[in-house]
Order: sequence, then C-alpha cells, then structure tokens
Amino acid sequence: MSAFDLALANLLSPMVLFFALGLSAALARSDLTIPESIAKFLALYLMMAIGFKGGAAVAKSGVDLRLVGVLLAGMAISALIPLIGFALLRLTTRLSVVDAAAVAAHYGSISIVTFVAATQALTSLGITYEGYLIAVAAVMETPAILTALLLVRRARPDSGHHEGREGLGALLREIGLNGSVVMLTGSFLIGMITGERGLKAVSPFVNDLFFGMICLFLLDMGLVAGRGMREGLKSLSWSAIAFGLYMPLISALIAFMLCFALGLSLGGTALMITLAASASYIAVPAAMRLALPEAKPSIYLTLSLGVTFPFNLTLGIPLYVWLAGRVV
Amino acid sequence: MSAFDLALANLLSPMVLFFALGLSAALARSDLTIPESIAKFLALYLMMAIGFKGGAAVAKSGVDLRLVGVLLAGMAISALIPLIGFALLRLTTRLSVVDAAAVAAHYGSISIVTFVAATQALTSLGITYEGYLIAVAAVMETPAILTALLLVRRARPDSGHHEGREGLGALLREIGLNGSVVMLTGSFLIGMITGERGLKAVSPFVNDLFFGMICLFLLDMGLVAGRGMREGLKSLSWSAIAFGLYMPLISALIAFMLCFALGLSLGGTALMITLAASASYIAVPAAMRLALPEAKPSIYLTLSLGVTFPFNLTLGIPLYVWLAGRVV
Amino acid sequence: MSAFDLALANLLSPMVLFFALGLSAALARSDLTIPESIAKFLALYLMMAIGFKGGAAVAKSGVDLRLVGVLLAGMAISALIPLIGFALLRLTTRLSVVDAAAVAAHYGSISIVTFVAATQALTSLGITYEGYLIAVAAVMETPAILTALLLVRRARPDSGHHEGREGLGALLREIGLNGSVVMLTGSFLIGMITGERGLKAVSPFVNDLFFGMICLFLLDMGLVAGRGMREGLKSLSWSAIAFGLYMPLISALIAFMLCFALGLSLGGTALMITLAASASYIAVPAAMRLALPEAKPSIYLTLSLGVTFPFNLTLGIPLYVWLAGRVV
Amino acid sequence: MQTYLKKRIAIVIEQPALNRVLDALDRLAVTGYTVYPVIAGRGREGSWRADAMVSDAGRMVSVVCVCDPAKVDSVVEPIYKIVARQVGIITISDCEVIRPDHF
Amino acid sequence: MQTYLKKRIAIVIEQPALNRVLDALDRLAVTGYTVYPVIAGRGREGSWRADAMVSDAGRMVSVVCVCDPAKVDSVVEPIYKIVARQVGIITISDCEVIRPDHF
Amino acid sequence: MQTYLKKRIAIVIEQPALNRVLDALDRLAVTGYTVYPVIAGRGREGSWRADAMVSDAGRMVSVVCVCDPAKVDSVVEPIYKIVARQVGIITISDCEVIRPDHF
Ligand SMILES: Nc1ncnc2c1ncn2[C@@H]1O[C@H](COP(=O)(O)O)[C@@H](O)[C@H]1O
Ligand SMILES: Nc1ncnc2c1ncn2[C@@H]1O[C@H](COP(=O)(O)O)[C@@H](O)[C@H]1O
Ligand SMILES: Nc1ncnc2c1ncn2[C@@H]1O[C@H](COP(=O)(O)O)[C@@H](O)[C@H]1O
Ligand code: NA
Ligand code: NA
Ligand code: NA
Repeated sequence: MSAFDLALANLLSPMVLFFALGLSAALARSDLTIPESIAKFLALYLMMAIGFKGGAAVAKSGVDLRLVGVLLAGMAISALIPLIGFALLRLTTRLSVVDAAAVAAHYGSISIVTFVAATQALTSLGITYEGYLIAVAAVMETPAILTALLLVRRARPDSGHHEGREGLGALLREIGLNGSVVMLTGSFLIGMITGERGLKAVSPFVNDLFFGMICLFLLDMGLVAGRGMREGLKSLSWSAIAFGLYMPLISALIAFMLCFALGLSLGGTALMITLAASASYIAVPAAMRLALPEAKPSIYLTLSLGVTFPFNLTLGIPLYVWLAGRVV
Repeated sequence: MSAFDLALANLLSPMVLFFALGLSAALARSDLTIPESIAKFLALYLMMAIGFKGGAAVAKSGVDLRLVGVLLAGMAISALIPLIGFALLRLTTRLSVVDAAAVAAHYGSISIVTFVAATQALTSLGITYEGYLIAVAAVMETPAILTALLLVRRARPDSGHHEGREGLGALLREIGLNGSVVMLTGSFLIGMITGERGLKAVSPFVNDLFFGMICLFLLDMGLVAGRGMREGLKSLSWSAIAFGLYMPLISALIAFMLCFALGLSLGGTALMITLAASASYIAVPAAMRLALPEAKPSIYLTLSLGVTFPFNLTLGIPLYVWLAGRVV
Repeated sequence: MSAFDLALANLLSPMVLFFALGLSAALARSDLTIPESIAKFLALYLMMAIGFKGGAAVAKSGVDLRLVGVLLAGMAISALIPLIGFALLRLTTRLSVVDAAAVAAHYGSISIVTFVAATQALTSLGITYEGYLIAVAAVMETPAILTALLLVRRARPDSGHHEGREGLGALLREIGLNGSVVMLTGSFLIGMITGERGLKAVSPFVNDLFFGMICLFLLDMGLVAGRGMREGLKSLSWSAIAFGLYMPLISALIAFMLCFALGLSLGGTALMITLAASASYIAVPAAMRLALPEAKPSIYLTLSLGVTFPFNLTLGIPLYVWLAGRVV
Repeated sequence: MQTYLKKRIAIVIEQPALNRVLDALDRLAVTGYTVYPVIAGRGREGSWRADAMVSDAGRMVSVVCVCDPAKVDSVVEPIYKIVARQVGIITISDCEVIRPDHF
Repeated sequence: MQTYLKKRIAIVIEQPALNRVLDALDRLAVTGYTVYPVIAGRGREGSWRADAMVSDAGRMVSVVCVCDPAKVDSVVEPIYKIVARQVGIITISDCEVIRPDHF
Repeated sequence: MQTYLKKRIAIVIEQPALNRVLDALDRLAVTGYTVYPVIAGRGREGSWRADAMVSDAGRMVSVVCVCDPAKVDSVVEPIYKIVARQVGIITISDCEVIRPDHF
C-alpha cells in the first residue's frame, strides 16, 4: 500500500471520523459533551483493555532479551527527545525556560490513544505487533518529565526551593503513581499472570467492545481538541504551532533510526515510531502542574491536544506505518 | 398477529418491564437512581448506535428518491402537528398561549427512545424497515420548535423583544446544534461513509449491547416518568392529561394517511407512525427554556414524559404496528 | 481439587488480581480512582445482570417447594447471625451496644460482590448452581437490620424516641426500598417473566460483559478497601479485627450445618455458605446511618470492607467451596 | 440597585439523612433550597472521599436555604435537631437579594 | 494578614440559560467566575433532582463571581435581566480577599 | 438561638494541587473541611470546562474550611503560599455556627 492509500484508509476510518465529529461540534459551539466521569471511565477502560491484552500476548510469546532492549530504548527516547524539543523551542519561539521545558516534556512522553489508534490501523491492515510494546508505552510515560525538571534546574539553579516542603522525592512519587500509569502497568501484569485463560474470560469486554469504546473516546478527544483550538490557538505564536507539527516528525525520525537496531517486526516498528512521535496530554500536564506550576497550561495543552494529536491521528499514523516499512 | 397479541407481547418484553420497574420504584419512593452522567452516557450511546446502524443500512441499500420524499414528509409532519395540537389545547384546556405552544412543540418533535422501542418490537416480530428512517427521525426533531415560536409571535406580536440581544439567529443556532441532534446526525453520516466495513468493527458495541443498554435506559425513563407523575400530575388538569393520550393517536392517524403515499415497507410505515405519535423530552424542553422561558416546564415535561411516553411504550407501539399493517 | 489448589486458582484469577491492584494502588496512595457515578453504574449493572440471569434460570427450572425452604432458611440465617455476632462482640471487644449491634447487622446481611465472585469461581470449576440462590441473596439483605434494631431496643428501652417523627414504619420502608434490593429483586422478576427469550436478547450485555465488569468493580472495591485500611484500621482494636476474620467462619459453619437439611446442589451449597459468611457494605451501612446514627461508620465499614471482604474474596471462597464438598 | 437582607443557612449533612432534612424544610415555611454535591471532606468522623466509597453511608451533601432573618430560628432549630444526631454541620451567614418576596 | 472587601455574587440558574449568563459575564468587567454543579433543589417551579431527569431543562447550576463592591451594580443588573426571565435566583454577600487587584 | 461568629475560608484551587492544600489543612489546627466539585470557570488563565478535559490539569475544585476568627491568619498564610504559586483564589467571609467548639 502506498503512503497515500494508507492515509486515505486512515482518514475514512470510524475512529478518525468520530474525532472529526467531535472537533466540528466543538468548533461550531454545539452543546454536545461527554460527561467528565464517562470520559474518565473510557480512559480507564482503554488502559485496562490494552494493558491486559499486551500482558496476555507476552505471556503467550514469552519474555526474551529483545524485550529488555526495547524497554531501554523506549526510556532513552523519552528522556532524550525533550532535550531536542527544548533546544528547538528556545531557538525558534519566545517561550520562557519553564514553558519550553514543560512543552518539551509532553513530546518526550506518549499518548496512549495515539498508540491505540495505530494498533487499530495495523489490525485493519492485517499487520501484527509485539505485545510488549504496551509495556514500552508504560515506561515511556515518565522519563521525559525528569528531563524537563533537570532542564529547568540547570537554567535556574535556585528554583529548587519551589518544591518546598514536598521535596523532589514526594514529587517523583506523585508522578510515578499517576493513575493512568498504575492502571496500564497493573493490567499488563494481570494479563501476563493470567495469560490465555484470563484473556478468554475478559475477551468480550476488552476485545469485542474495544473499537466502539475507542470511537466514543475519540469523539471526546475531538470535543476537547476543538475547544482547545477555539480557546487556545489564538494565544500561541506561529512558531509554537509549527513546533507542534514538525516535532513529532523529528521524534519519529529518531525512533526510525533506532529501530534499525531493535529488530522489531513491521507492526512493532510502526508502534515504536508512533510512541516517539506522540505527545502526552494526561500524565504529563498533571505532573507539570505540580512540578512546574509557573508553566502555562494553555500553551502545552493546546499544542499537545489541539495541534499534535490531530496531526498524528490523521496524517502521522499512516506516515509512521509507511516509515516502518522502510525499516523492516 | 392480532393487535391484542401484539400488545401483550410488547407489554411482557424486558424493555417495557424495566420501564415498569423504574416507574414502580419511583412511585414507591425507592432511592433507586441512575446517576446523571450514566443517563447521559446511555442517551449518547443510543444516538450513536441507532445513527450508525441507520447510516450503514443506507450505505448498503443506496440513496433513492423515496428517501427525499420521506424526509420532506417527516419535516412537514413535525411542522404541522403543533398547529393541530395548539388549537386543541387552546380549545379544551386553560393553558396560556405560551404554554399551549410549548406543549404542542413537544408533540410535533419526536422521542428517540420510543422510536428505538418500536424498532425492537419490529425486530422481535421479524419485520424489517428502511435504514434511513433514522435520518427522518433526525430531521423531525426541530421543525416543530419553529412552528411553536411562530404561533407565539402571531398571538403576541410584541414578544420579539424577548429574544433580546441573542436574537432569533442565535436561538436557531443553539437549537440546531443541540447535542442529541448532532450526535444522531453525525453517527448516521459516519455509518454511511464507513458502511459495512465500519459496522463490522463497531458491531459488538452498537448491536450486541444494544438491547441491554436500552433496558437500562428504560429503567431510567421509568424512574424519571414516575417522579414526574408523583410531582407533576397533580398540577395538570384532566383535559391536559387527556391531550397527552389522544394527541399521539391524532398524530398517528395523520402519519397513517400520509404513509399511503410514501410507499414505505411495513416496518418503515410503523416507524413513521411511531415518530409522528411520539413526543420529545430532550431536545424540545431544552429549546423551550431558551426560546419560551415563560412556558412552564412542569406542564410540558409531565405531559410528554409522564403521560405520552408510557402510553406509547406500552399500548401505542403495538397499535402503530397494527395500523401499519392496514397501509401496506 | 484440594482446598489448596482451589485457593491458588482463586488467588490467581483476574478478579482477585484486579482487587489486589486496587488495594495496592490505594495503599501506595496512587491517585487512581473510579469516578463515583461509574462505581454506581457497575453496581447497578451487577444487580441487573445477576438478578436477570437468576430469574431466567428459575423460569427454566420451575419453582419447587425447595425454593421456599431455602428462602426461609436464608432469612433465618440473616436474622440469627447478628445475635451471635453481637454476643461475641460484647464479650471480646469494648464496642458499645450500638456499635456492636451495627457491626453484627452487617454480618447477618450479605455482600453481592462476594456472591458473584463465588459464582465465577464455581463456573471456572465447571460447577453449576440453582438460579434461585440470587433470590435468597435478595431476601437475606434486610432481616439482619431488624435484629440489630431489636438488640438496641432491648438494651436501651428508651431509644425508641430516636426514630422521632419518622417512626419505625417509615424506617422500615426506607430500608426495604433500598435501591440495590429493588434492582436485584426487580431484575430477578423480569428474568423470571421473560425467561429464555428475554435472556437471549440481553445475553451479550448480562453474560458476555459480566466478567470484565466484575474485574472493574473489584478494582474499585480494592481501592475502597485499601483506603479503608489506611484510614480505618488504626482506629480498630485487635479483637475487633479478629472478629472480622473469625465471624465469617462461624457464619459459614452455621450455613454448612443447615445445608445438610436443604438438599441443595454442590454449587448451591457453596453459594449458601458464601452468603452467610459475607458481610454487607452497601445496604446495611446506609440503613445504619438512618436507624442507628450513633454507631460509628468508621468501625463497621472498615471491618466489613477492609477486613472481611478481602478475606472472603481471597481465602474464604475456596474454603466455602471445599466445605460444600463435605455436604453434598 | 436596591437589595434586601436575608440569611443563608448552609448545611453539610451525610447523604442517607438528606431526605429527612429536605422533608423538614418542606414542612417549614421556606420558599426553596439548593442541594450541592460534596466530593470529599474531613470532620470529627475522619476524612472521606466520594470516589472511594461503595455505599452512600459516609458521603456528604450540602443544602443551602436562603430565608428571611425573622424566620431563621424557626428553620434552624428543627434542622439542627436532625443534624445534631447525624454527621454534619450548620453555618449561617448574611446575604442580600433583589426580590425580597422570593425568600 | 491584610485583606480587602469584595462582593460575592451567587447565581442559581437553570442549565439551558447558563451560557447566556456566562456570555454576559464575559462582556462585563469581571475578572472571573466559578460554576458549581447543583444536584437538587426546590423553588417556585417545584422540586427537582438531577438524577431524575433526561433533559437539561429544569436542571440548575450555580455561578459565583467575586468582584469589587464598586462594580456590583453594573454586574448584577444585566445578569438580573436574564435571571428574572428564567428559573433562578441571585444573592450577594460580603467577602474578603488577599490580592485586591485579582478581582 | 444563640450563635457564634466564625470565619469561612473558601479556596478555589486546581485539582492537581488539591492534595497539597488538604495536607496543609491537616497539619494546621482546623477541625475539618469540605471539598466541592467545580464544573467550569474563568480566571486569568482563561476559561475551562470539566466536560471538555481529558487531564486533571486545569480542572478546579473548591475547599471550604470554617474556623475560629482567631485562627484565620495562621490558616490562611500557609494556604496562600500554596495557592499563590498555582491557579486559584482564596476568599474569606463571616458566618455563624451553633456549636462553637466544633470549629
Ligand atoms: N471546620 C469545618 N469546615 C468545613 N467543613 C467541615 C468542618 N467540619 C466538618 N465539616 C464538614 O462536615 C462533615 C461532617 O463533619 P463531622 O460531623 O465533624 O464529622 C465533614 O465531612 C465535612 O465535610
Ligand atoms: N429560598 C431558596 N434558598 C435556596 N435556593 C433557592 C431558594 N429558592 C429557590 N432556590 C433555588 O433556585 C432554583 C430556582 O428557583 P425558582 O426560580 O424559585 O423556581 C431552585 O430550584 C433552587 O435550586
Ligand atoms: N472573580 C472571580 N470570581 C469567582 N471565581 C473566580 C474569580 N477569578 C477566578 N476565579 C476562579 O478561580 C480559578 C482560577 O483563577 P485564576 O488563578 O485567576 O486563573 C478560575 O478558574 C475560577 O474558577
Ligand atoms: Na513522544
Ligand atoms: Na411527534
Ligand atoms: Na452474612
């Protein structure tokens, strides 16, 4: 399949169309909303389903040395991308050190919905992938946050006092025990422990419903992204918006090159590239509010949700699948 | 099947029984409740599922000229029924112009749950229907509101200032972009675009779960209707309550006659009659609070939810299916 | 299967592992939470599914005289266990009369999630059970509350005025119409009325999803139990904690002996023992706040949720299944 | 703009006893009330969170009733009788309104 | 700690009209507002419960706006015009803040 | 009915920092607090809606603490230190209670 065919098939998938529906509804100021608790439920469901399935897949295939290598590679990508992102932001935009570091952290971390959308695109193309990629997703969530903190400390050595009484240790604990990370990792482990047998019992829940639930979740993401665009884009400079579009490509290229050494399957490579290219909007924003409260959420949330997520969902994923074809 | 057998089978369906459970619980003042956000989720699910399935059915059968005729007929019914309803209310009850117009608007518009209950009744009888009926449902939601506004303006030419700063344009936008209309129409379009392939992917979600979710939704409707009866019925006159019972029959007869010209299948005719006979309780009440705030919600909500909905669900639907048999 | 194998299989089931995940997350102070309305939805779903399936099973097997005997036995157990519990608490702990009565009421009543976990354990062992056991669960919910009230009245004959204006009648009505009892009983009746046909229609909802939904519910129970342990255990004396561990065993033994007379199947016996051994944490706490507001919720909720529930879920259920094997 | 002095009675009460408070308010001569959700709290009975509960026991809600200063005592006394036995608190404060007959 | 006197305007308004109130506040010179959910209530239009509704009609929300005493009239008047036509109430009370320029 | 004057400290704070505020209140000599949900708002950081968010960042909650007038300063100062760095506001107002020892 050519990159163009891939893109077209992706754009006309129910997932992307529900995202577009949400986006249009929000931009047209419709009062369509998904209640907060339902959105949280959909997110929990997603973590549980994808985690469980990944764990069960690993239980089946067994753990090999490659797994360790890929996990380490994922952590390294997550920790290093913020350095590049930070440098680019400081060079091309007027963002302050703190804002630039906060934005950079989002791009080092990952978006689980982008990951899921990529798995669905692969499935619809009949391409398989390693189950442990979901574990890679989990370990990539947080290293980027640490890099961002280090960047700020280096630039403002006096900023340490800001963590005040809570201290860095407490902060790391809060970040590491973030609900979505715990749910994803926990479900992965349960999937690994209970294996085939467990998966069979929960399969109607985590497999059959999966696609419909993702459509609903993407509808919500569309509503959120649309509202973000309406409210937030005007406060962003053109150079910042451009960053939201080229940064995923740079991250994708870095992962692309690394993948020549990792020996992943075609699907695994596509997912690895997608993880690198995706930007967080759940775990990292919450962590930033605690660790770098001076950073403006209107900047990082709008970039991640209103620019990069739509880009990855529509054009990015087919591109990353195509790129993966150049590796394997 | 005789009308009596139809009615009995309908009354003993899980859907109607869950409605009865909710009704009894509310009348007995049990503290059984369905949380607000869950009720909203069930409504969203319903719109998504029915819209998607309708769209996919149209993608399969293709769009023909008949579709256009039926859509126009639906809009005409929605716009005209309020005229009859308004006249009857002004003749037989003491409702003010504004209250009568607001009530009439509800009867011109439609109830999607009544529609869904009718499709389930048809399915259990092995009767098929045209997928585009769901599009008809969508276009019938709002014309009735406009008729009601015109009725009030004619009676009180000075009432224009009430829309104040917001103006009629803004009002129409608010009404047209109502979340349930957007969800229904959007899902219909997505179903049409993605067709068979899309439906297959979401089928476990929109098909397999459908019946169970409707049962839960009807439980909630029962709780709401029961509370409405307990609180609202005492404030209604007998003539108003009677209106809630005979008006659906009048609307059904109008649709019945029109259906001789429309050339719909047996199932399609039954659904068209049901749509005409059903009364809104989501989109129209919200619109009335904006467009005619002087109209009392206790009147129109109680009539639509506490009188007409239970009537249609229990006795109306079998009657309309039977009526449809006289057309085709 | 030996008791040990049973216990191991149970401990490694996805249900118990999700409970453990929630427990660990709460103890580690993760911010993982299940929104309140989702937890209520899961509970409603559970009642609906288990009630409906039980009713449909009875519709299939028919009602026989044994059913009546088992129902009466269930009510007797629920009403009598609090007497033993109360006596033990007064002997071994320093709880006040009111606190002891309130705690005792919880152990006479039942936990529907423990019941469901036991049915799943049976299913995974290929053991069947009588559908009407769910009706037994429903009738066992409330008698224990009445016993507790009588115990307090006897000890403090003047306490009657506390019910004040509302009176005992109103109180009983509030307790009897508790939402979870209504949902369970109502769904059971609907399952009985609609039988096979109804079950087939809702089967994907109440059967296929069941296991996944229970896993989510147990995750929530784990979060709740963990928080309860963190906050509540320190306020409990060792003798009270011990009560939370040996009381289920005493109740199980009582049911065990009764079961020799009841003639239930292996699965039915195991469930009957489980019901007796389980302690309420939904219906009874709410009733206690109305009937005995002086009793401290931190005591009864922590014991029931933080001690007895985890014990039953992990070690109790396999033990009760094994015990049942000694009866049949 | 002319305003009129009223009293705002705010009650935090455990959910299971809410109906008793509302029934009492219905019997008293108040023109209305508003019930707000509460998601967490701490008091003498310890701390709690709505997301970490399976039962309504221990969960709180808040009822606000605006009424005439002359009526405050006759409203607060019966409500206080209920609240004193349950988990909950009452606070009273001043507020102004535009339509005095409404309260 | 030095504090400054401000006014707290609290509006209970039916959900469908919320956007009108917020749009009005956006046009007025207020520095912000906070919207609270309401789960039940009673007023002249009878009693209602959020859990027992399928439509947003009849459901209430509460908007709180803290502003300078000098601005109260210019804020309350246009809001009152909206609320008077809909189901809802307005109350005004005193409060103190630490950062006076923030409001 | 005899009542006693207390102070009502109301804090609107972004959700991710809630635990810090509550931990601080736990360390201070207050007898309790109540946390209310917030569904939308506007401030210097722009406007937001809970239904239109996927992350807790940017979402607000409101904490109310009733305490003795003599203790206000010792409570507000440490809380203000937290709130000043985050998105949020503090207001203080008078209120009366029936059981003075309770607060
Ligand atoms: N000092 C306080 N300030 C604000 N709310 C309080 C205070 N004390 C108690 N509350 C609220 O009232 C509920 C019951 O308090 P208590 O009866 O002391 O357990 C608590 O859960 C809090 O929500
Ligand atoms: N006296 C009152 N005290 C507190 N809230 C009130 C009062 N009267 C009305 N409300 C609230 O305002 C809403 C609308 O009141 P109304 O316009 O009188 O129907 C009610 O649903 C209540 O939530
Ligand atoms: N003048 C105000 N009146 C009421 N609430 C406010 C006001 N200003 C800010 N807020 C609330 O405090 C939150 C944070 O404000 P800020 O720190 O100014 O962004 C906002 O989202 C509002 O919920
Ligand atoms: Na990334
Ligand atoms: Na109609
Ligand atoms: Na028991």
